[in-house]
Amino acid sequence: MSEATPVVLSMRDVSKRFGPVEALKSMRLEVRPGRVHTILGENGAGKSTLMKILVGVHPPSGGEMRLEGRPYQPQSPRDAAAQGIAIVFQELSLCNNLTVAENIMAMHEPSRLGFINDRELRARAAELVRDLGLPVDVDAKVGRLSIAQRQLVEIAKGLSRPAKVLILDEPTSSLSDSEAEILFLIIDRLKARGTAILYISHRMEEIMRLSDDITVIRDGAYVATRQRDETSIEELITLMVGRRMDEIYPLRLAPAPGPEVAPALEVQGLSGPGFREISFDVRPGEILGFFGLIGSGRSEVMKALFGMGAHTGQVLLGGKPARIGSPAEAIAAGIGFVTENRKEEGLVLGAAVRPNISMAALPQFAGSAGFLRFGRERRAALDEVRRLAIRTSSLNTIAGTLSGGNQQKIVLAKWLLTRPRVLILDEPTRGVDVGAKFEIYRIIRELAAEGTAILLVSSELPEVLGLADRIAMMSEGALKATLARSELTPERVMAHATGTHQ
Amino acid sequence: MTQTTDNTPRAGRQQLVVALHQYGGILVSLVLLCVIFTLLNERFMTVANLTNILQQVAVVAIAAFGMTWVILLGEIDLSIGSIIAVAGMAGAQALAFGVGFVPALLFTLAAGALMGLINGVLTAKLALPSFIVTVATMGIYRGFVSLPTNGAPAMISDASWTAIGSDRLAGIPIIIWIVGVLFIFNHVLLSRTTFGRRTYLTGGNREAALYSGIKVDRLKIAIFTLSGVMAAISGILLSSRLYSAQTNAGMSYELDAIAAAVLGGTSLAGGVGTMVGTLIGALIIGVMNNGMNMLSVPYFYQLIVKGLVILIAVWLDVRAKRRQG
Amino acid sequence: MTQTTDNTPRAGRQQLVVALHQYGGILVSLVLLCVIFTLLNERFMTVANLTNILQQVAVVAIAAFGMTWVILLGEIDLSIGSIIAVAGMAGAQALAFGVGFVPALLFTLAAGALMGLINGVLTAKLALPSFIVTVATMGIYRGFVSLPTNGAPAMISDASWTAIGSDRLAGIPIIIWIVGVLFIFNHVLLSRTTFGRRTYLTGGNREAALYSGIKVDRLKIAIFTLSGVMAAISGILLSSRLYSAQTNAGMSYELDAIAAAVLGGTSLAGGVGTMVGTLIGALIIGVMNNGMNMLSVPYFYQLIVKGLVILIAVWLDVRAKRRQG
Amino acid sequence: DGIGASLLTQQHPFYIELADAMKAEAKAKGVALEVSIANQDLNKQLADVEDFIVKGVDVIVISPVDSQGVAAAIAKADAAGIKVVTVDVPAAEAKVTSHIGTDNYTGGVKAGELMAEVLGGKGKVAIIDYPTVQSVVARVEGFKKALESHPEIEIVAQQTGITRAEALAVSQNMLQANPEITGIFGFGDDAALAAAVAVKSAGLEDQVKVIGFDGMEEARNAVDTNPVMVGVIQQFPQEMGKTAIDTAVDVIAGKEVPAEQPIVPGVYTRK
Ligand SMILES: Nc1ncnc2c1ncn2[C@@H]1O[C@H](COP(=O)(O)OP(=O)(O)OP(=O)(O)O)[C@@H](O)[C@H]1O
Ligand SMILES: Nc1ncnc2c1ncn2[C@@H]1O[C@H](COP(=O)(O)OP(=O)(O)OP(=O)(O)O)[C@@H](O)[C@H]1O
Ligand SMILES: [Mg+2]
Ligand SMILES: [Mg+2]
Repeated sequence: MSEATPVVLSMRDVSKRFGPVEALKSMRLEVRPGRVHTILGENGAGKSTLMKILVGVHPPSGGEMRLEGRPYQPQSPRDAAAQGIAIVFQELSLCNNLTVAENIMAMHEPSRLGFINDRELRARAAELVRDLGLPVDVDAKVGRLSIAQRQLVEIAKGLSRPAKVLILDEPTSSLSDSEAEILFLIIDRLKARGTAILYISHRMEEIMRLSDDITVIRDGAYVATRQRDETSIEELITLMVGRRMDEIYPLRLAPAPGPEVAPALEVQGLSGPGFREISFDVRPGEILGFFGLIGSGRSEVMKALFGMGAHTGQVLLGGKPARIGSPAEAIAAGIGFVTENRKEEGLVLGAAVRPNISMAALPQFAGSAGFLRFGRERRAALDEVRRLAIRTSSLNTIAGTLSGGNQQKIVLAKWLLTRPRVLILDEPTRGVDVGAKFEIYRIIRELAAEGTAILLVSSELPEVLGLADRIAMMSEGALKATLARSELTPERVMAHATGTHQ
Repeated sequence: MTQTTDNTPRAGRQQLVVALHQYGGILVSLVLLCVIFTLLNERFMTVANLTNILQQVAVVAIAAFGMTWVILLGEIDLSIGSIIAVAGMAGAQALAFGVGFVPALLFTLAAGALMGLINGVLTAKLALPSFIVTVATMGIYRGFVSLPTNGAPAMISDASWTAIGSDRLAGIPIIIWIVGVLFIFNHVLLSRTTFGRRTYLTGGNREAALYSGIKVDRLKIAIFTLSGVMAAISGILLSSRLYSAQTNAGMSYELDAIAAAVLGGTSLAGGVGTMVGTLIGALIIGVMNNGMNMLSVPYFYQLIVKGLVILIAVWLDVRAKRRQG
Repeated sequence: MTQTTDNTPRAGRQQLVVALHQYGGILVSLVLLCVIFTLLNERFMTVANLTNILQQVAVVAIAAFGMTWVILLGEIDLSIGSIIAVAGMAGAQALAFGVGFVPALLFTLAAGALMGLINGVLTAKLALPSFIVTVATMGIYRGFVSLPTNGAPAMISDASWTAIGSDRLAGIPIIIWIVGVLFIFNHVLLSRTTFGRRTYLTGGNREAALYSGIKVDRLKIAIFTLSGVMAAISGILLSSRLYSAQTNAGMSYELDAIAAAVLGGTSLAGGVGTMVGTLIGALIIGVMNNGMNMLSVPYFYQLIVKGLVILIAVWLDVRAKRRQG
Repeated sequence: DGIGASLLTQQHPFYIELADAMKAEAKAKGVALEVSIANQDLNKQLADVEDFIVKGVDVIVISPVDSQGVAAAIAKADAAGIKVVTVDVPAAEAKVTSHIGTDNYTGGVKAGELMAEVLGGKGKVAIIDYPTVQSVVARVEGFKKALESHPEIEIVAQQTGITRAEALAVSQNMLQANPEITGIFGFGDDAALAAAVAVKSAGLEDQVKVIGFDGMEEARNAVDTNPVMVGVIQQFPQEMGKTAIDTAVDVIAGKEVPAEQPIVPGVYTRK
């Protein structure tokens, strides 16, 4: 341990209850300047709760916190910021109705007597964005940015004020590798300046690369703190899930279908807003990966396939031309779509787990005269909860109170119930912990083995490499190449994605 | 961490507990009001008066059932007061035309459905906020109601029509039968069918519902149409009770209907609410109006008390729900 | 992917283009209405009549400024019609009591602020939906207004008070000066200050605003208070124009105010809207009322036309915005 | 040019008959008439009058939304040099060229006397009122005044029932609270007709007598056919409308007109 460096922020015996839920118990932590301290834990372990306590969103139920040796009791995020603790939240907290600049400078707008100096505001925001090297226009309305761009704006907002401690709660979950690189450069600069960084991520490679110290928590309780140099991914995973995990990417259960198998889905010359002339096919039991940088148009293509966007071109399902003008038609044609933004497009956060799981497959549970068959629905939902190991106290729990990873599994469960022939997965493991990730990969494998054709959109290169039989490379709305398994190496894939391949 | 449990189908007693949890706050208000009025006036707690209250509350309650659907979807329908008036006038005109009772009834319901449909289509297909659509149609329908008679009321002398509002069936006023049947209809439709489920889901998150294959536009149109039909039934009852169609009938009833739904725990953000709650909410409003009349509370004080009771009841309810976490 | 560009401050012509983009849809409606009325009646486009329209629109426009703030926050204030009435009565009573013009004015403004404050505190501190809070206070305030005179109107004979509504300053009616000043005040406060920015932030994403350290509750209370003050000013103008405080003054003006704001592009979901838009929206309503009177359109047809124009104008506006992407 | 008329409402038979009579008389006299409806909103009435002034009518006929508040509209017309004639409700604070209207107070007294007569000088009476309308307040005052000389008649309830639906609920509730009520006075036809329905549904037809005010066709028919409706104070909107237009025409012609032209209400009972 680097006892030499002083502790800037510490907490001892901190606990937090939400009604009956004990989100944190006897948590402890010591954060040092100039070091990246990662908090590692499964979904729902209490990481975000911990961070929210640190910035005054929630008051702790017990325990004490110290900042530079003095007792620290933040009353609000603003109070925390004033004391030098800044945060980039896990759930995006931007105002879609305002511009990037206005969001970044929110609550510390340059002003005199309450009058905002707009020119100054834009200049400062633009300078910050340029300084950080972020590819966003400060005058753009946030509502029109892609998720990844919003994540970058969120980071810029967190960095817009000098901080002693910067908290980053899963900042890379919506970023692809090249954007993540931008963030890592920023982190290195901050470290050099002596800023302490509290970091949360589920990506093990990234954690091992970035961290100095790693604290593992499980079920809201402190487990251990390790220095990066003294530990290994295997040890960390064992500490985190309480058992050993040797393999992250499960092996194929059945061999990939050969070219003799007729495609389940064929797309020919699909064009629409944000993409053009996309042609590919996918066979039953095959996993076709889609890789590209953020904004390369993958999500737009998938939405179009699902009937959620204007498009031209031909789509063949099982060899027959299909006209898909709405999600209802897409579902009827056997397509499922795990969308990338679970909060907005995936879940009804205010509804319970059961209706969320059954919502895409409702016709299955309709009896005569439209009456719901509750027993059937409950059994089906329960099966999915068990199969995906979703951590929820009951089927009647409100979906919005579950941790991010478990919410993601519910979205997956919802689509599994429709028994799709073609399943589109758009960033299916965003924000999911390694254990859950493994389970999701295992399910993807199972589905493939059962003959489902799978389109896997992911910005995580290891994920695509680990799962896909072939990879379609997208860049600026065009399909650059489709590589077969034998051609897949990280270097070749990145070269195609960034357009440096000739 | 907690284990996934599967609740077994709820037994009778357990259901009571659930109901108390869900409606505790609002039931307290209703019971309290009844107790106060009973203490202050011995004639309040009589069968005659309770029948009275139910009859008086019928018009608003039925409109509130329709409003509950609309609010569950996260929308609002301010035109129902005008639809109530148009329905009465449509019935009166059809009867005056001599088409007979049943055709007049069907014509009136069709008129209600059409007006609701227009609201729904404008909201869904033009993607306009329902608040503004129904503010506009509120004026338009109110204008239409006055065209046949140039603003004057239209007398209704058809015996079957007026019987709805004044006769009894098996000792119970027909109007109460109608409220009962419509309550059960709406309650079952909402809580037991896929249509109801779709309404909750769409109200909870429109985008997610759309991605899950729910035809959101169609659902919206269906629900505004349903609301129009409920308002038309309200209008039939009202005109039947008054033996005439008034051109200013139902004015500002939309606010009473909304108040009933919200008192009953329906969230204006959509996705949360029940018909049971709305019925209780409507009863609170009815009991309050009746009780204060019985006590000869002057009109202006009635306005004040009514506002205060709504505030307190909603507050009690919100607080009770928050306690349960 | 878009590049980081640093736009130079926008020049005058560019601003015009921006304004046309932003208000194109609604301006088209306003201009169209004016053209139609001018063609149909040669007296419409006269200075006298335009002054007339501005005076008539003043009461609703000022209330709509306040309403715009509330809606921007994602809330609603249905009580402003009642506040308008209470303000007039408060002024009349204070004047009758002999306190003099300026104290009566201050008393009236304070009464408006208090009523808005109550709305704000109930909404923010009890965490109740503002729709239901202000439906309740709408009734409560309407009840209060009748207490001093038992429902009768109160005459106002104070010369300064009545001068507000009828005299001119530098050739322009005082009432128009007041609308102008209040428009500039609200516009600048909304678009140039941190207070306005906080309103946009909170209306856009309440959670995010909270996380950014905005004291959302306090802001909400401040804005409802502001809305109450605007309504009180409306009430002063109205009572001054009428030489009296009517107990049923301002009835359903809240709907006109909301319609003005929404016509002007304010989103009922919060976070989007401007004072310029609201002013244009109020003008549309005023021009429509005046124009139809000038053409002697019968009352019921006026209701229908007004509803249709609101629908068409909002639709044009929404469509224009969608075109721009 | 011509006459501009601003009427209180268009949702009440009395005002519809008034408007119809005015239109018919204007047609007969060959004078232009424009009618606007204030919809019980004084501000709208003021705006309507302002619009008349801009249009340049010769004379304005107003049935005021409120007797005091109408002063502003009259002042505006005055300032523009346009003469004003009021119908139905008088203007309290402003001088007008002529007023044509029912004497509501006297009508109320007549209603009270009729009530005392049908009750045989003793009983319990309820009133349905509309306290924000001055003409109604005058009726109720007159009604109470007449009953003062009958000490054995007691007023046991007075409630507000503005629309027919409200009046029905209010009557039911008053009858529920005071089953010994023997007479109900409704401030208008709507209130009285609603009270009659309530009496019937409470099964008190033999006990309760209802008296109304306005005397439009529906109420007169009810008096003829329904024993519960014992009488109605009758106003004469046709005569009022005709007189108003005649007066306005005289004003345009520059003739002298009487400042007060009272239309005495009648008492309509079963023949
Ligand atoms: N506001 C809340 N009300 C009730 N329970 C909550 C609330 N916030 C969090 N929880 C619960 O607290 C626990 C910890 O949640 P938290 O969001 O801190 O997990 P996490 O470690 O950040 O998970 P993830 O990796 O999925 O983001 C979970 O069981 C969650 O359901
Ligand atoms: N309506 C629109 N107007 C302008 N640009 C749009 C619109 N919709 C999408 N875009 C842009 O099109 C690009 C493609 O976005 P898309 O979400 O499909 O990319 P992606 O490859 O899936 O990346 P991500 O990782 O962000 O999901 C993005 O830059 C997005 O901002
Ligand atoms: Mg988290
Ligand atoms: Mg994407």
